[in-house]
Amino acid sequence: MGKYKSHILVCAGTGCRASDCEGIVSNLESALEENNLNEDVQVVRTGCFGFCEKGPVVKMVPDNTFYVEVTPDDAGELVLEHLVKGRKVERLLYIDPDTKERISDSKHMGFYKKQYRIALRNCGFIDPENIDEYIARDGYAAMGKILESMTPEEATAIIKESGLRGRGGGGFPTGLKWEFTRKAQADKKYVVCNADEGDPGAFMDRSILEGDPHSVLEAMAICGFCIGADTGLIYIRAEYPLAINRLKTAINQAREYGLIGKDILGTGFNFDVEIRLGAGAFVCGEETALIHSMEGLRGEPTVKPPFPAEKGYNGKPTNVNNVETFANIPPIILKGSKWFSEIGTEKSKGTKVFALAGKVNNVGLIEVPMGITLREVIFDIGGGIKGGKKFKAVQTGGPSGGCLTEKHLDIPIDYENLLQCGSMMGSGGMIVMDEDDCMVSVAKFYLDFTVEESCGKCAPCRIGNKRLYEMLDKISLGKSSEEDLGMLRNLANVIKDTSLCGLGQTSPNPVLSTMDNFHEEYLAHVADGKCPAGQCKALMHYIIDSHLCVGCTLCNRVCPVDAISGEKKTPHVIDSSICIKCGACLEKCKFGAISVQ
Amino acid sequence: MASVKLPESKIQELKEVCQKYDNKGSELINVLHGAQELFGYLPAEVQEIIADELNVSVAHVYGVVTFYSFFSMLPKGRNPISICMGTACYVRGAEKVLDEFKRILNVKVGETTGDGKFSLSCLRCVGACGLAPVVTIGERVYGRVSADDVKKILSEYA
Amino acid sequence: MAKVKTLADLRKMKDELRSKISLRENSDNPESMVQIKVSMATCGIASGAKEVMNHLINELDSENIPSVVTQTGCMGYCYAEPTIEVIKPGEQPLVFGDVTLKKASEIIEKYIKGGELVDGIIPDSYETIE
Amino acid sequence: MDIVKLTIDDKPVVVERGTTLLEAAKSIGINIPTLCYMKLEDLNFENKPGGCRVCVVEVEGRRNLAPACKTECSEGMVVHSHTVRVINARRTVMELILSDHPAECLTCAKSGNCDLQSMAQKLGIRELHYKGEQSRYKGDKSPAIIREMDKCIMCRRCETACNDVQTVGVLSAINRGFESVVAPAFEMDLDKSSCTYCGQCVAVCPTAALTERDSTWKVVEAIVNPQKTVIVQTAPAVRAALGEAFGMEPGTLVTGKMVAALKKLGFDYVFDTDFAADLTIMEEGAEILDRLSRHLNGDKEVKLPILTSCCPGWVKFFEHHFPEMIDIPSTAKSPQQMFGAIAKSYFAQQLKKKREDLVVVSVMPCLAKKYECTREEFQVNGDPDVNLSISTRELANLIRNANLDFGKLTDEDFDNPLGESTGASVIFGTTGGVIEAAVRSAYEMFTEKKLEKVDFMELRGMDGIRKASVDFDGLPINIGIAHGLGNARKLLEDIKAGKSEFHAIEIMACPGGCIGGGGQPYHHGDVEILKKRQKAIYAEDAGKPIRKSHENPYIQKLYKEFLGKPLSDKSHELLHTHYFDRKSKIEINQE
Repeated sequence: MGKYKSHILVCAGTGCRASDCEGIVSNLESALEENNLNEDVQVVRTGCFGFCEKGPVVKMVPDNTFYVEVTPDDAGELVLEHLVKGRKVERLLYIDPDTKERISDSKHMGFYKKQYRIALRNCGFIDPENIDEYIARDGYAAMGKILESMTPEEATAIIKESGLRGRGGGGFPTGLKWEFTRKAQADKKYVVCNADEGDPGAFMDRSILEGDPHSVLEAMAICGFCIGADTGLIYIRAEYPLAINRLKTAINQAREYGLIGKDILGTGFNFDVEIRLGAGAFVCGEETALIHSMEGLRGEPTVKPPFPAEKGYNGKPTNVNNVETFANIPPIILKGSKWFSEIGTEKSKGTKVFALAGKVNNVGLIEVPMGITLREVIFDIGGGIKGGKKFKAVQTGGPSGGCLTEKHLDIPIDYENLLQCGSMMGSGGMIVMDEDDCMVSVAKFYLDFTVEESCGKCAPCRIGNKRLYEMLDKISLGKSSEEDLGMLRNLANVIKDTSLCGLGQTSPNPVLSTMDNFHEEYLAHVADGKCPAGQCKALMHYIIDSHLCVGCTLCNRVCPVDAISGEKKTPHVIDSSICIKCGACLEKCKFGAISVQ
Repeated sequence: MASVKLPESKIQELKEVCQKYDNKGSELINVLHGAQELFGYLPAEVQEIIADELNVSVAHVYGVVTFYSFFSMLPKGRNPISICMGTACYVRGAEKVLDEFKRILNVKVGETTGDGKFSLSCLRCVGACGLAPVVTIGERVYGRVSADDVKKILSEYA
Repeated sequence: MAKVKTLADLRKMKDELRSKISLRENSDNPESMVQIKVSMATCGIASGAKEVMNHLINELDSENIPSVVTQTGCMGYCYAEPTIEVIKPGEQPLVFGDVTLKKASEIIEKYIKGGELVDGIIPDSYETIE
Repeated sequence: MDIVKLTIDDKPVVVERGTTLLEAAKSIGINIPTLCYMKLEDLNFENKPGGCRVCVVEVEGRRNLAPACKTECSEGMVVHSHTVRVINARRTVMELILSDHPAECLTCAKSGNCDLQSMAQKLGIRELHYKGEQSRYKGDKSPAIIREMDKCIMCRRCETACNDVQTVGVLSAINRGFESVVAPAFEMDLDKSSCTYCGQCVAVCPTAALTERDSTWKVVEAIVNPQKTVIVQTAPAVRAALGEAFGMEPGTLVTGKMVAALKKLGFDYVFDTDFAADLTIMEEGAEILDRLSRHLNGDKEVKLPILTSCCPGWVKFFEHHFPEMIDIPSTAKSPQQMFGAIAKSYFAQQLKKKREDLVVVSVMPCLAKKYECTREEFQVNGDPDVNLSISTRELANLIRNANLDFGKLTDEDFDNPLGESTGASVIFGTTGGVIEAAVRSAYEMFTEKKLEKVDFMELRGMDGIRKASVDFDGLPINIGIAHGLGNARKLLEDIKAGKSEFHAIEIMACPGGCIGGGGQPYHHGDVEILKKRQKAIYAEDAGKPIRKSHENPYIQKLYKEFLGKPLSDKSHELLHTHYFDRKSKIEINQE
């Protein structure tokens, strides 16, 4: 067999699969066959490229042409034009929103320019279902290196010195965590990979597992060696079928190669990995809840201490890290702690993966060095706000985080800075909001989530969050007073102060941060009965301007509740006591006579 | 107390699922996943058999089933509709889409239409945020859905 | 599949597998290595461009010369097919015409490795197709 | 010993490592308020989910407040238990809990005995700042236990009692978040479940989420009905606890006052369940001896050990969980049912009344007895042998309703013939008592020698499982005792596995036996109260002139006039029962 002269990398992440990347692959393969190129060109399904906004993405190698929004129908043209005739298919190239120029190489795209990929190093680069490609990229070399030449203490020291901190939210130093578990005395220990990514709007871990599952397996084995564990468990959401399948494939391949299992690389080190399915409970991202869930119980957290490092799964010392944390381990071992610790800020080293979403032009998965500013992320990488609207806020940290504003845009992103601004790193969700988003509604959205996901074990979280939600609802209905804002704050603070686990201890953050940063907006709701963003229906009034209305009766006819009355050819009126504020009349009016106040 | 009669062959399969996990109570969640795959949902009788096989109380099994949103005690429709309510989808209008499904199908979230054709549920982030708002029906994924599209989408399943 | 028994095995395996994806790795920064574009339109293919491309890839690989060999469309020198364009890091591109397998080896040996010019350069000003 | 030093409210304290802040504070006289927390020393009951967050304290250097019940002391800790931050947090959390609780204190069954109410009082809650939706659940009225889960505060004590202590496994937390509550599987009613009605969930419930089914008014209606002759029987453990309901020191024996009160309430005859307990010993003792001698004669069919059967919670437990062993327990009915059967036959004859004209009321420390008297096998043509069973708490309410000053009543004696009893029957009220009473009689019947020393100290105590060997004139009889169904389960598993060496085993469903029954005045987590009740029971026994059941003259008379001898046909008809396989079955669709 000759060597492939070209590779076509097709993104096969969940997002692009939803847009039928499988159809693209099969059409590409048949087009190649038709043109007798199937022995020269290899089609590779890779993990997520990150640029989900413009998916499905197809990249041609070696000339690095980056095609966006490809459909299966485009496959024939790609093969014929790009491969046979050597001409780029212009219409599928990315258009720079500023210069309006077509850019063919992803390196020159704003979305990729400021990224630095460590955890995502193999995503969109290798075929995640082929262990050979991982090995070709130094896969399992880090594990081999420590097994051959290091003691667990030495290997742990590298992680400690690198300054790597937990990427799941808390930011606890990873090396220190390993050391605690290593020092715990027990006949059995466990390594657990927390892949129960539950933040709404976050999909970092899923992308890593789909795009580079072996890096997680390798890191877990390294961790096992360091802490003295021979069993790894991956707790993964059942909602991630693709990631589960790729993990299973990866585990089988690694077992066949003997890279996990018994006597790995002839060193006598044993380590094997099993998959445990989550079942849809956000609180299971909390490590004690996760452990209970793996034990077949309700995912209710327990008070720490004892920490899992002392008493975890089945009562044995257990080290829990999240997917992204693990994905950072092999490069750190191979390139050294110094290399890693030179990236990022003083206290937050390395990079962070964010799922950039909301009202930005470029929705997608990005990896940036710590210390980058929110402005760079939102405007340079994210390509600014959709539809030319005004930036209003960015929410980081999901339901545990807060909303940051204009004034925070130039603060370097790291664990401490985000915390100080009233938000948190969280697992990496980053939702951008524009002038149309009402901050009370945003806080309400997150509280709605927390109320549904609270496990119910402790009173402040079970009842307190419900009350927080109800109070926010009252505000959005214009039924609150300024006095209530003080009570809202007290309740939020007490929930933070008294809740049993991280979920409740952080759930008031969306409320507190919006209250701090958008005090005026809250005041407008409670004092003036107005929603400045025009989102809170109850505070809106539809009015017909009698000067502009010609009495065409169109509005009358579309109104679902007969709230509009008036004689033909005379100005109509809306009875606001009946109006349900559906907006149908506004859409229908051809004379601009209807407005919202 | 049984209201649903289970076919014997399925019970045998269910017991095999339990055996696959060594009938260990600590494997309850894996077993429930297997059972739900087998039956499409987890009726009371299935939970009783599992409790018996794993030697845990039925109350415990039920406590676990009701804790996790992935498990359902209601049979799903032939075309299960899931609307992503992740933040990205939410800010891009998922709620309006949901309302439209509710209105047209005349069911609440978690319910199945009378003819068993559709069931409606919400889920948290399928991870296709670039396509927000996202709706899945069975294996199919619909991206950038607006309320106006709902009728058309449903008509595909006529 | 065979088990990987030692770290040395793993390293050996990696070296062997490397070439499978070196294409992708190299494509990330082609400026730092030898870039060769082979004209592969109908006329090129008819005159043996495909074989030349295979040959170039294999030779460069066995010589361990970091390189990117891509195909490109018709360069407009149909009279001199197969044509290839060679860009050495930091140097101006050169186009060679009538590249046979033997010629290809010569280009590698003399121009790419040795820096000597070889016959067959098409000197005219031209535009490559981007 | 590994010790740690810390300061709590500026006071230094030294404790053993592993001590919680709550315990450490208590050791220096600081009582941090708790709500969900409950620990019953010696009874294997410990509930500290850390869920209510009322016990939070401030620990210097910690970001948030720490639950004192769950936080272990560590070296150098500086703790403040009542700063403004702490008090505000406690009050706010309490307000939250109350905001999801029906404010029905005036009419609530638990009013005055409610931990939630007293905590609200203690924290000085006068207003609820956070009102909103309240969780609503379907009500559930079983024959014995009422579940009104709107009042549940998710302390999880019932779950601990039902699962960890009793291993009955009927209750579990279900749902999640605001919707979460404790319930049986599928939220089925208790009477559809394998609930034993032991009532231990009721005994520990801080609110009225779990209470007994109240029958007091039905009792009053019976008393005022001129057509009915109303007979009351009182269980041994009632007299050792009833006084607590009237502010008396736990362990005060109030037998005479109780009898006086019952008479004043208008019962036509005030009898003693103890009489029936003596009868039970006659029948059960005879059964033990029968099985034992057959066993000694090499009969391979005979089942040993024999298990006592006087506890209805225990009976229902083995019917559900060990149906394959339903032929092992004694077939003797419980004293309550023996009493009912005799009252409605022998005593009815004496009164020359039809059984339907008699109403038999029992006063029991127990909730399972309410269920027991509804069992069909204890009815004749739809007329139950025991019509109504009320708990000690309900009797206390009846006495209060009748405006009787209990403490000042003059002692009175039980009526005859069913009011005479021995010391042996009194100790039925505590763990170990039934078997001790049985041994006292069986020894004399078996050896035909007089038993000089009637106190078998080796059978007494509070350990969950106890073992003793009693010398029957050279023949060692191995006795096992378990109280609490979790302990019973262990002994049963041994029997099932063929590992049991016992000849006879006494089992009581409730920790401590009947003194710790689900119908007794609430102990609010103080296990000392149970110990004092136990002491009182043994004191009553020691003070009795007759201490062996078979020496009870009225029992002897009953056999002579009516039953013949133990295990006679008449006895079998009236005093013995049979058991049912209650394991839940799943219908299978045969293909």
